[in-house]
Amino acid sequence: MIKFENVNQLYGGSQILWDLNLDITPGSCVCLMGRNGVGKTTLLKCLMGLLPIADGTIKVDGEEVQGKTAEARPYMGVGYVPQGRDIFPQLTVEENLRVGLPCRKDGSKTIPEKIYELFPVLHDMLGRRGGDLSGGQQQQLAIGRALIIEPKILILDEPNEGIQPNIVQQIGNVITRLNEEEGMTVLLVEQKLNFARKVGKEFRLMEKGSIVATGDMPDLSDELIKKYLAV
Amino acid sequence: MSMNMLLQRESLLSDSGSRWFLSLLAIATAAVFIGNVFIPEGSALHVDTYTVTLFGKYLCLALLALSVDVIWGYCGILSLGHGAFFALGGYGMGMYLMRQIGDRGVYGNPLLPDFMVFLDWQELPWFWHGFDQFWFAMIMVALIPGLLAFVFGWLAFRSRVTGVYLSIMTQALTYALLLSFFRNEMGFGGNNGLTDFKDILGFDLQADNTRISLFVISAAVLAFAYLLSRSIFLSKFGRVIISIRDAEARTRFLGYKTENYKVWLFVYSAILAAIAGALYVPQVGIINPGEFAPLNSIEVVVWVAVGGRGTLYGAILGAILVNFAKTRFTGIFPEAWLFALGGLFVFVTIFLPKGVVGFFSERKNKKQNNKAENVAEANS
Amino acid sequence: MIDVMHQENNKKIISFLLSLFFVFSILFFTSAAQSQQPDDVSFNEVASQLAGAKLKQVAAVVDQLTQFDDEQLLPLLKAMLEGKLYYEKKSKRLVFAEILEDKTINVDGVFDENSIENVKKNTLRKVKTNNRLRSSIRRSVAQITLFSGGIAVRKKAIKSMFDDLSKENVTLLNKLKETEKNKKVINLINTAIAIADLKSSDVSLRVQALKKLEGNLEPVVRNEVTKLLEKDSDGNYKEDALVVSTASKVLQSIEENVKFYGYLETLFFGLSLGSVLLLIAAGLAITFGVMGVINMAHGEMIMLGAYTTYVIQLLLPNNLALSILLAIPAAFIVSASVGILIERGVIQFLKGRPLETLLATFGISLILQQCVRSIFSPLNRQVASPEFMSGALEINPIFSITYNRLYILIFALVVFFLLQLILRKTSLGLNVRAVSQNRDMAKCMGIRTEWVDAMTFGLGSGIAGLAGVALSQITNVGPNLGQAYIIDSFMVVVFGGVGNLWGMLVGGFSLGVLNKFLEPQTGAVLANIIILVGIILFIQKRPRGLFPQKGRAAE
Amino acid sequence: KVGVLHSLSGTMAISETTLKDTVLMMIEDQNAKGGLLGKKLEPVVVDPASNWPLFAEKARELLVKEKVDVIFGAWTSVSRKSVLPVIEELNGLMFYPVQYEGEESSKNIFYTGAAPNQQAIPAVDYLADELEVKRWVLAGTDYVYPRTTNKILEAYLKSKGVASEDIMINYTPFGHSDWQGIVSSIKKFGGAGKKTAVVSTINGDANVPFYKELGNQGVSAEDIPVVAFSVGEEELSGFDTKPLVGHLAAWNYFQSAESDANDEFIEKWKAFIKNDDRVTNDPMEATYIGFKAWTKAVEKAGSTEVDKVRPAMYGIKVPNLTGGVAEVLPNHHFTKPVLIGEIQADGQFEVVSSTEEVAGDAWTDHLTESAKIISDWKDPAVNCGNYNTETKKCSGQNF
Amino acid sequence: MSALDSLRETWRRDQVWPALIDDKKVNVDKDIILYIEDLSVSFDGFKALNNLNLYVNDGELRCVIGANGAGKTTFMDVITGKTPCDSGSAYFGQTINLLDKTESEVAELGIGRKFQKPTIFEALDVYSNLELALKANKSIITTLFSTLSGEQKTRIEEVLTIIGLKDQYQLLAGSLSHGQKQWLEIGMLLVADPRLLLVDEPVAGMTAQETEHTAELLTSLAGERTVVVVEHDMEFVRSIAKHVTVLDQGSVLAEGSMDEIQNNSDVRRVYLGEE
Ligand SMILES: Nc1ncnc2c1ncn2[C@@H]1O[C@H](COP(=O)(O)OP(=O)(O)OP(=O)(O)O)[C@@H](O)[C@H]1O
Ligand SMILES: Nc1ncnc2c1ncn2[C@@H]1O[C@H](COP(=O)(O)OP(=O)(O)OP(=O)(O)O)[C@@H](O)[C@H]1O
Ligand SMILES: [Mg+2]
Ligand SMILES: [Mg+2]
Repeated sequence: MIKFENVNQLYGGSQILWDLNLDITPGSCVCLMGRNGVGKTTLLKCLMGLLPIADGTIKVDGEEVQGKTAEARPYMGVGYVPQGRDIFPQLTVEENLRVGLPCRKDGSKTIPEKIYELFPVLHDMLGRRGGDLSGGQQQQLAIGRALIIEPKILILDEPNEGIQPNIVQQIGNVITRLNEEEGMTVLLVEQKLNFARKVGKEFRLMEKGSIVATGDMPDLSDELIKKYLAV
Repeated sequence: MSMNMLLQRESLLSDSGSRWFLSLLAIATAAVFIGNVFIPEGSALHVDTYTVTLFGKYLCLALLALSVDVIWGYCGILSLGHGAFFALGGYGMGMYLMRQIGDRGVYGNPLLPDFMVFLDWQELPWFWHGFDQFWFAMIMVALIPGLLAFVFGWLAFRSRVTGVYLSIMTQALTYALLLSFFRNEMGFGGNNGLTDFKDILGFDLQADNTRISLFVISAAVLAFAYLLSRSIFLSKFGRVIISIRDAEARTRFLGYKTENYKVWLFVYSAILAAIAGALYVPQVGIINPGEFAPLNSIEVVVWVAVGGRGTLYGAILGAILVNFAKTRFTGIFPEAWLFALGGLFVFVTIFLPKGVVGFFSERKNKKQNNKAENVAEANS
Repeated sequence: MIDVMHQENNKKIISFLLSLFFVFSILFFTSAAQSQQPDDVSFNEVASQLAGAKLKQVAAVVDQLTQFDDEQLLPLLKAMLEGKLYYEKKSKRLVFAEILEDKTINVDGVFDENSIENVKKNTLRKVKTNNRLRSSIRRSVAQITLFSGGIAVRKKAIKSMFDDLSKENVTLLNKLKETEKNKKVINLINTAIAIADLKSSDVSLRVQALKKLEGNLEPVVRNEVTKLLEKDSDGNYKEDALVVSTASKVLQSIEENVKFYGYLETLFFGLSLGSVLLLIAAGLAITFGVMGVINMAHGEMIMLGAYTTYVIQLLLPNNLALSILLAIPAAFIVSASVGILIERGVIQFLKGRPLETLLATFGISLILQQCVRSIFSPLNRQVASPEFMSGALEINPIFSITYNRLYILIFALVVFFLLQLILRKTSLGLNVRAVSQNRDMAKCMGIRTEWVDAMTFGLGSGIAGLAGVALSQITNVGPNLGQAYIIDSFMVVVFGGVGNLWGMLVGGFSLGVLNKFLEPQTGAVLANIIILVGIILFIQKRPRGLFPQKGRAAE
Repeated sequence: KVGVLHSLSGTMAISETTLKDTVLMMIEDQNAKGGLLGKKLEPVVVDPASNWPLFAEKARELLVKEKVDVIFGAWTSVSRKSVLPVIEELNGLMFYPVQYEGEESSKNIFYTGAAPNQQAIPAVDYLADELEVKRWVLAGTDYVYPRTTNKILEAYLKSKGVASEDIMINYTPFGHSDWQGIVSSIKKFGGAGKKTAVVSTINGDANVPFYKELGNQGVSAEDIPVVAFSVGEEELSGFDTKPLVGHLAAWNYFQSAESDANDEFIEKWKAFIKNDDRVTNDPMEATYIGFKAWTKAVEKAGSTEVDKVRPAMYGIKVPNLTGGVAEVLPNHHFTKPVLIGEIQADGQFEVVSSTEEVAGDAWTDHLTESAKIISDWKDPAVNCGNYNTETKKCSGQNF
Repeated sequence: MSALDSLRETWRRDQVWPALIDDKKVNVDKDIILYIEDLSVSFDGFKALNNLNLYVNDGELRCVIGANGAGKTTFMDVITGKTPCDSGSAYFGQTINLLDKTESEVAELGIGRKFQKPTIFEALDVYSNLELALKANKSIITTLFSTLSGEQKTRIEEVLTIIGLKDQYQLLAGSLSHGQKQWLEIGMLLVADPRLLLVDEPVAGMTAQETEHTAELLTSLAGERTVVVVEHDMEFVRSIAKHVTVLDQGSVLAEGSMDEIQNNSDVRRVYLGEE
């Protein structure tokens, strides 16, 4: 579904991704982990076309995407929940959701009820500006917004940052449900082991801009954790 | 890891840009001075008074650009009305020069300037008193614009007017002043402004010696203002200013009264602009409300951008470059100079986002990087 | 010294008396002559004296002519009014000539029916008229057409008689009244008769007339009534006490009305100024307010719209109304395309550097100005107003609304609401706002940001073009047009609150109205200054304008 | 070498470009006739860009760098005031072609446009005598020329017995575009039963909206005529003049003037500018007169040196374009006829009144201070631009 | 009040001169450093804080938890002078009214704050960021002529070590990763040496180990200083908290020890869920 081959990326002079290889199969739920600053967000941004890569190829659904603009991604079925949420602050909650509607395959003009079922808060706050919501509410909105486009692949960058525990659970449940019931491929960047263990089916560990360990979640040993995640 | 982290900090003349700029300024000033005073007319190296005055004008405008860079480049306050302070400074000087005319005016009135006589003013308005004294006029040159900047800044920054709102307000300020000074009732000569100056401190303004002196003084003031500004920005004060530019709210939470910082920087900058204006007037021989025109102020910002903001010498370079180009273009192809000027602005903003200075320093960095890489490769 | 003054005064009095006598005698003779035609000279003979006559002679000839009851009189006078009466230099023959748009001349003989061929312009000379002559001719024409013309003509004719309510004229009016059906005309006649009655010797008639004139807003009425209240040198009223008391009551009622309509008028002026501000700011509210581009070339977009109007009018010289209507879409398209070009060519490279856009667009504005100067010359261009936009809608004699302002007001509102509709209800509107708030995220939601940028900038510029069409109707079309409005438009946007269209609406109108209410007190210059200072102070109170963007995100 | 100092960009370009072209045309014409003193004239055109300090700078450039013999230039009073010290310092020679407020007579400048007594006062006389105007609106843009002119007119009208309440004075900012309120108040002022006229010193761009508003509010020339001092053919070419027919202007020249010299001039102009629609106007005639006078003086002096040309100027007579003769006076002004014209539907003026040549007066007699001052650069007893007849001295300026 | 009255007023011996009260010193006689009483804030009619009452003891480490949107950040905003409140009072110690102070005055009083979203000075290097945050006289003149004393330098280096940015001290703060920025901001709090720390979600985006590290740090700070922590990471809260306050819909829902809270059914319903 998603394939990185020898991807390198630089910010100005400093290289962030080093010959990165990543392969995610359809229907899987992959959890990407690593210390702060190893380049997880950078990797996702490259995938979304928000950052140019120096060389290598990125494929989504077997198609190379480097040549395509960022705005083509959602049409290919990639939904993105960025780190820090990036809500449109002056748009109302409803407008935030509606923005993604044209990307839907079915061409529907209304926001599907499913979103409100998943996140009832959003329904209560439809008329409020996105920027006024509290952090947790914004996070829910961000996920809801990504789901609007009916993605085949859902990419979440630390979705639980600053979310109250019961919502974290809910989000976990939602991800699991989407993955299991609808067969949505999920790529999740997460720091919290508990959550990663609960939700993820597979894991990838990252260090210094490349993937250093791959495996199924149960195989994530304390040793690995100590080596790659501990400070 | 030791205590010498701080040793890395810049000092007043540590960067090459400053050294370059100051030496260039010194050399140019000396060259012009020698060329004008010691090299006889007719020699190819002679610098005529026309050129001296022209350069003197450029230096004043450079000082104005510097004052804009001080607040825009370092504090992020885009003032589209700095021409107002410049012009006020100019008027201060103009009033002094006007009073110096004394009874040599057309109507021979010892007290009243000509424009008041023929519009039937009976006595000198109160705000004209004292301007016959040079020291008083010079104090006013700094005081009035400084005060205006203080009041404006105090009002604006205290109520947290920021960004484009502030820019537009500065524009409104200078526009309002423009309209006011256009009014004849204001007592500043209306549209015609102040002109016909005779002498300054007893020296004949038309005399070559006076002109070259004014030029040298302008250069000296510019250099001094540059060094002063630079030392300000090298201090902790400068870092506070930069942090205000980037995250004002955060700076406030650290306990800095950001509005005070901004006000004082604004006042400082306004006074620089005013001094520029005061030096400008005796060299060009006229001050009129046209100097308040908002477009002029915008142009100053453009100079700064062309030169490269946030470096001080960039602003100066930009001012001189653009004005020089303007003089050239209007001479060579008057009909097309707006095309050229407009094109220049577009070009610079797109291709030289950090201005001319930024372009060169980037090139230099690249070279150094290449060198470093070469060294590294050779080592490995 | 005093002596001289005396003499001066005496002179004046004498000359006044003389002229009074002169006027009376003319009145007497003209009216007397109306019935009895001089038969010693023919109309044609007199008329032909017009050829080559000096101004003073022309006046005398015209005087003579009006005493004829000739059917050629009216066309002749009308031609003189319209400046179509010429004579051939050599033959001194009178001709009607009309110089057409395409510089050809259309000539007709005055006394012989058949048109004259092959006349060159420089062989013709105009029969001289001037202001004063024209107004007396107009008066004559009015009297001739009193019974024949349409309602408007009759009204005009009656009004022109207000200054000259001799017995004969009053009888004429009375005669007209018998046959007249139109109510307004009858009212006007009544007014005229009442004014005439004010001068009657009968006190009760005067009082009656005064009562009839109560609340009447014709300026003559006010002047006449005021005259009744004149005092002599001892400070006593010249008039009968009853008349004085009625007159002062009547005057008071008139004054009240005048005051009321004065306010109404000022209000309208304010709204109309506001509508201009609204129009010029509307485009900026998009490019600056929504996209965050500090568009210094906005004024030039307005200018382009105005020039488009000019060009369309050149193409359609004979159909002004159509050309204005066509200019609306055309100006939109022209300005929008230039806007899109600017966006694609320059602004797209300046993403996230809003202040740099100021510089680049400033450069562009210089270039555009110079372009226009090179193409159309630096001179102002002439844009004519179509029939439906000239003149005024007269609500009463002291309050009328000029059509061009009225249409512009309506136009501004229509543009505003269309804009509102586009931004609120279409996907473009949503996308624009999304892009301006978070470009990267907008991309990730599948919005074609580049396209949206171009469209938005195009929309803003196009609207500026529309403003240009409107401005071409009230001010000059020249290369400096844009510069004149750029500051105002920024002011309105900022005053209203960046990014808030309603703020712009309220801001524009309130600035306009405020300005117009200040103007009579302070003069135009000071009013402007006061408003500017007012805005500066206002922004201190509300640092983000009248209707600031709200919420945490705005900080 | 002939310097041309007219703005080709900025706000004044509208008016000044035409004058630049006029000078170029005159030079071309002169060169076709074999030049001057056997040499071809060479124009040096600079652009002071409507920026007043730049005028001074460019004047200096012309005199110092280009070493021109004469400068034709400036339009606004400020620009003239700005170059004046430079020209005096460097002893240059400049011809200033626009009507202005007077109160100046520099040794180095010839004023070929009208002084107030050559435009404003005759116009007012015409209105008062011919049209029997009793109430006056003096409307102007707020700057020195209108202020001075209106001051002079006010004094003049009062001396003729007009009461203060019959004079309304109104000033507007440059480029004023919203005239609704002012026109309405003029209308009210004029509705008081006495014949009213507007004397307009409204400048430049503000005229179009002003006249448009007049037309729309139904103020016709027959009700309230407007006589303008700054509206000429050139300005009218930007108007739809149909609603303006009958309004007046006072100038020393109109394109419609009937003389052979004028016909020739117009023809040449149209050919030179390659545009049949271009019009001629008063400042062009002033430029023409100035240029002719200068060439004559140069020929008379046999040199282009300023110190020789200047004395040669006095008394020189050149035919003007309206059929009369313009004489150079010792006060550096010219004699000019005053014409009053009415606007026609085709954008031209029809002369309705004209005077004999009037001598230009540098210092008006209607202001107390300036009434005492005379200017005479020929009379050795005076030999200055501002001789105070009371103190019998020249003031310090204009040595 | 007449002039005489007001004059008389000044003679009263119990009169406390506002100008004479030492604003800089916190009076904690009653052992309570922060009083918040009946505080209400609403935005466009929405009550973000609804009669909030909260007392924080001197030297305590207090955790404030609560659902997203409960008003935790808002309450910090009010204390630090960022958001004006509708009604209620907030006192720092016995005497200092926080509501009439501006942000910088509040900071000068010794209240430091870490934001939910890290905010640092991106155009300055890490070292300067810390330098600016140093506890010092922050008036203009002193800033203009200030140099770092040896003590201050040592302090900055200490902090650099604590926050693990020793090697990056010359880097522009803007180029740090999210987590690093978080640390830098904590570092800025540390050098400022405040009396009361308001910490909004410090461990968001940190790994488990870093979280632990932060927990240690905050615990060590308490005692001498007072720390109020807002956090959603329950593990973290559990590890540091003795006393926890739960907010919901703008007012206090529950207060007590961690265990009490965890067993509170209301809290479980609205906040914790099934853990
Ligand atoms: N705009 C930028 N310019 C230069 N360097 C950058 C920029 N953005 C990020 N970096 C650097 O790239 C590296 C990787 O950053 P990234 O945000 O991808 O980390 P991360 O793995 O997502 O970390 P975290 O868990 O803290 O979110 C960091 O070291 C950071 O300093
Ligand atoms: N400026 C504002 N305008 C409108 N509503 C606001 C504003 N600020 C906050 N709110 C609302 O107030 C409520 C409280 O917000 P607050 O940020 O204090 O929550 P929080 O407890 O910090 O939540 P989180 O844990 O998610 O950060 C939220 O519902 C939010 O939508
Ligand atoms: Mg990240
Ligand atoms: Mg929060």
